[in-house]
Amino acid sequence: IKKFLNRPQDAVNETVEGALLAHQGLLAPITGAPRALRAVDGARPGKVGLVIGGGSGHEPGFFGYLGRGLADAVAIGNVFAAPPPDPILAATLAADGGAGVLHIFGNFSGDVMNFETAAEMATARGIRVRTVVTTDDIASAPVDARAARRGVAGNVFVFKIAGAACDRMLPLETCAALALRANARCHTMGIALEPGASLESGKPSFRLGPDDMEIGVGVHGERGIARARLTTADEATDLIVDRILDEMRPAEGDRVALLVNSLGATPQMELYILNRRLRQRLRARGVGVHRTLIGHYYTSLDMAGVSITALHLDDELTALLDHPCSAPAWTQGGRP
Amino acid sequence: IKKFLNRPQDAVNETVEGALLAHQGLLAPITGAPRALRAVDGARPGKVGLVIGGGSGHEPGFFGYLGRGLADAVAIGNVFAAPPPDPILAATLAADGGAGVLHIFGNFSGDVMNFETAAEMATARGIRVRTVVTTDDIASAPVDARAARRGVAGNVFVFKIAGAACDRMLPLETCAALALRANARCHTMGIALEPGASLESGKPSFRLGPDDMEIGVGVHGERGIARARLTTADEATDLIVDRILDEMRPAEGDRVALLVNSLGATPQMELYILNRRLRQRLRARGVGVHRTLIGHYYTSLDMAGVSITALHLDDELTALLDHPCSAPAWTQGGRP
Amino acid sequence: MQTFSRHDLTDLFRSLAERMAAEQSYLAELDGEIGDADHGVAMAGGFGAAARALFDADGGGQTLAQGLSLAASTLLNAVGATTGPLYASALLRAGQALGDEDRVPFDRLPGVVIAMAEGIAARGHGRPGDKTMVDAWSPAAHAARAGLAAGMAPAQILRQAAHAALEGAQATRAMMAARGRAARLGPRSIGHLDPGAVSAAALLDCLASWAEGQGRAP
Amino acid sequence: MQTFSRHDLTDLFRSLAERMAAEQSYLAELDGEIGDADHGVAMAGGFGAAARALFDADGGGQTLAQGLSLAASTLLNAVGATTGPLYASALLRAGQALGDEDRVPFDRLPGVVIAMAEGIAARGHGRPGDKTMVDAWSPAAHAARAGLAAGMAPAQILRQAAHAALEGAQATRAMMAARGRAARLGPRSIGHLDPGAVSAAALLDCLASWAEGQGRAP
Ligand SMILES: Nc1ncnc2c1ncn2[C@@H]1O[C@H](COP(=O)(O)OP(=O)(O)O)[C@@H](O)[C@H]1O
Ligand SMILES: Nc1ncnc2c1ncn2[C@@H]1O[C@H](COP(=O)(O)OP(=O)(O)O)[C@@H](O)[C@H]1O
Ligand SMILES: [Mg+2]
Ligand SMILES: [Mg+2]
Ligand SMILES: [Mg+2]
Ligand SMILES: [Mg+2]
Repeated sequence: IKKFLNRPQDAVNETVEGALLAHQGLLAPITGAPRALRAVDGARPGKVGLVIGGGSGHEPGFFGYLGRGLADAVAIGNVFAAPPPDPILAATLAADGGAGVLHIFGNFSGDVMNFETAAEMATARGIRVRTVVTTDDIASAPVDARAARRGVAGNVFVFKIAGAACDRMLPLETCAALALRANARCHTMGIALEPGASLESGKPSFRLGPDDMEIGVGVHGERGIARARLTTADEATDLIVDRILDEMRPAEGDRVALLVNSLGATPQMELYILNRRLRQRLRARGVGVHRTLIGHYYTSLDMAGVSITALHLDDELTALLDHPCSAPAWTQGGRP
Repeated sequence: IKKFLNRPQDAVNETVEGALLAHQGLLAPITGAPRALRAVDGARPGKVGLVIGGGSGHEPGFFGYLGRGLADAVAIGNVFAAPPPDPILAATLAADGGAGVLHIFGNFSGDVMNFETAAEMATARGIRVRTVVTTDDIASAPVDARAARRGVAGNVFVFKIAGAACDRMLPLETCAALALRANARCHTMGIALEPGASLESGKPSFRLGPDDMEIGVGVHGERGIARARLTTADEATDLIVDRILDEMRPAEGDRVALLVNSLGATPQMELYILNRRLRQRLRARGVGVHRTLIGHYYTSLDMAGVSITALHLDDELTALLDHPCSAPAWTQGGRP
Repeated sequence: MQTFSRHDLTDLFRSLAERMAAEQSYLAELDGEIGDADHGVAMAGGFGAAARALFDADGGGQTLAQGLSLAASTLLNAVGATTGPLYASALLRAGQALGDEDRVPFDRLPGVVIAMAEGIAARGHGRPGDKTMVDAWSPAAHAARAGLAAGMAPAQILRQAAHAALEGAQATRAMMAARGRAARLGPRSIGHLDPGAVSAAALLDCLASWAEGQGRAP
Repeated sequence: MQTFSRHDLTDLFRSLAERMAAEQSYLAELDGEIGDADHGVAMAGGFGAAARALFDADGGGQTLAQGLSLAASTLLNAVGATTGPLYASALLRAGQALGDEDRVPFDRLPGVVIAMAEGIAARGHGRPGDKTMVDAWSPAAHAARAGLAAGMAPAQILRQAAHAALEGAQATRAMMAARGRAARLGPRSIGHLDPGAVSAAALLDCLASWAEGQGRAP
């Protein structure tokens, strides 16, 4: 599989350099920490700082979610590898406004360990850190083992809710509680048509037959929970929606926010086709849709595939979702 | 090549349906014209109407550029096929605020003929129509045959300039002149690593060897002007930048706006890597960058590849570029 | 004497639509080489829609001109693209040539080929040698004029026209495109058949066969 | 009596780094099956960076504990991921085991294996049977303890540990993952080797060979 690359081992640093140049007014470097960035309009005195991060390969995740109303700093790992504690600490210091710092990241053993160490280091410097680990991927463990699940595209909504709470100058415990609530009400599932390819070898992370698709994939080229025969767009949507509705158990009249997300190579035309069916199904269940994000929000290199996330809204989450934000990957002025 | 599709012949209508649902607050249907959409915050009395359009397969083009500060209505064709006159006429009527309507579209024989007919029909109904045909693809004909060139991703900038001019209530002739100027100062070139695949056959539109890339491709899966051996990201960028600078001939201190655009399957990580080199080259030439769009703005189904557009700014174009806009694919609050 | 009726028009379009459906993937392949691979969909979709519209309106008392005008607007709205306006113009001219009657003598059919070729040239400003469908339609029209002048039988004239179109289409392989999408490829367009010329030759072949079949019918 | 010096540490890490580079694509493949295909990059990158750091600091008067602490932090910062913290903990424990001296008797080396296994288990809370690198490190530590109790020669103990690690790694094929990325696959993880256990066995094999080579050296 062909890619626009120089030396594979330089890809992450070059991506960060390119991102700083592309988003000059929004992103800034952190001195001494080449793998951490801060929002230009980020930390301010009295505001809880929001630090996000994880491996590379999810662009525009994570740096795309830095900015006013979203996160204040990011730590950036190698491709599909959690960042080490040092950049996380640097991001934490950059995000600190004296009111404590909230760490949010997906539930992967590497991220948990590295953020844990960084939080200890920050605490030793007198910064209060609270941590929210996202677990929105409903395919990655049964509902009774929710804490074991992966955190995937639902991150985008959890970041948004937390970023809005921070921007409203709410206290650390409240920001963390809101992020936790958003995570608990966030349900994501993905389907891949083709795995992405490694930067080093150019080879796909696993093999799929020409008539196969992989259900319940994560965002690191991991396999999913089952392989199935390629279906129509409507049937693929149904596979996802059935499981999401099963867990979410919305009441008639409930409202959700949707993220119809390309995992990399799937173009937007197909996302719109899936969205059509998604809405038919939700309408049939009496579920309203408050806002839809559709596009490339949280990718897995050049994987061909899609994930659908539904955030089950309540009034407070809705207000935070509608709060303005201004980041490379998400800019909005207010109500949808 | 696998895709999320139902019946291929339904793909465009289903895409439009999905888009209307995803962008409820921004897009609205036009009664009696299923292949035309209008902006919710579009036409208003005394404002010049902006109508854009073309074939499908370029999502988020074209409907992604409807909204306040951008276009007022769009006509949507089949995949890679110009829309017929009827939806163009419907879009024109929907965009009309009594001050005339501006048609902007890429230079393809089908688009020219169908828009021409629609303009005649609109004129017969007493609507003044001016037309600007975009020709930004510098690979598609020599500089002395500029009028023969294709209109590709530079459309996004031309739409933006024209949309801002319309939103500022400038008269039709002025809006058209500004769009013309933007087009004349817009330079795009594309490189493909893999062609996109037809919705009907699932087959690529042409074949590329595993070590080949195609230089100077358009946005309809057309071949380019030359085939070359796959190179590094930096060398690929140079191939494009050399030609753009050659034509643009910027003076030291000149400023540009950039669009680093995925043609479909190329993920954003690679766009950032290309952007890094692009900026190195521009810096070396003393060219400043006022604003960068980077992502999936104007695609060619699931083609793996990239296009780079540079809009050579002047003060007036800069001000119009910075004008706020609010559309599915481009939302900004003001200065970058 | 044999006639060509509004009902025959429906039948003819059914044949043309079937032929375009059969050629769809071949035309897509040709258009992939030097264009955007959609010419098969455009021709099959356009003639298919026109045939259905004619069928639905059959028995509604339409004249031939009205039928062809319906076919033109249906094809145009189903297809858009380059093909839509060009064949819409062609069919409108054909309707003018056949006029406000619901049936005409069979020997008016060669005039349809001439009218269509004129419509296409007028709408697209194309000339022979541009490597477009004009390279099939123009020799076909030439053959039709010659056949009429020589007083040949209609079906025979249409067959000559089809032959001429096929030769014209094959000659596009050596040409460098000067119009349409392929023109952007410059010299790289040489060595490939023009899809529009190939589909035109197929339409004319189908028309000739249809006319021959009518001749044999009781 | 033979010793293990700070300079030997540099030499050992050069060997480990070379071995991980040689295994990189195999480990990537294994990790592709049940993980995210980056374990090869992580191990080769991490040990490569640690080896370079040790080489650069060589001759600077570091103790073994300081050297291993440098290796730990370098590996951690080069890699992050799961491997980074686990091997950083392992190397810090190894440093504590060897202490603030710049050379120790050679027979202290088996203790390093035990210390590393403890560091990994403490950091990752993993247990044998989870289908992780613990399934290689834990039997290796067990073998090292047994060898020490039996009073075997250091190089021989390290070889036994390497054998135990290899068997442990091979046993992961039959296991269902309970920790790490592969745990999300549930039963689908059965039938595949755990990449972390395989790389651990390779590290231990490399350590044993390095020690054997030292034994043979004059
Ligand atoms: N100006 C023109 N006059 C006549 N025929 C043309 C002209 N431009 C293009 N064509 C024909 O149109 C064909 C392509 O049709 P089609 O693929 O349906 O449209 P598009 O090029 O818009 O995708 C070409 O092969 C050529 O024969
Ligand atoms: N909690 C844990 N304790 C010990 N080893 C673990 C643990 N979690 C994962 N591993 C090991 O880590 C290996 C994967 O490492 P690597 O691919 O570098 O990290 P990641 O899974 O973050 O991509 C697994 O094969 C497994 O052996
Ligand atoms: Mg990883
Ligand atoms: Mg076309
Ligand atoms: Mg075509
Ligand atoms: Mg891994």
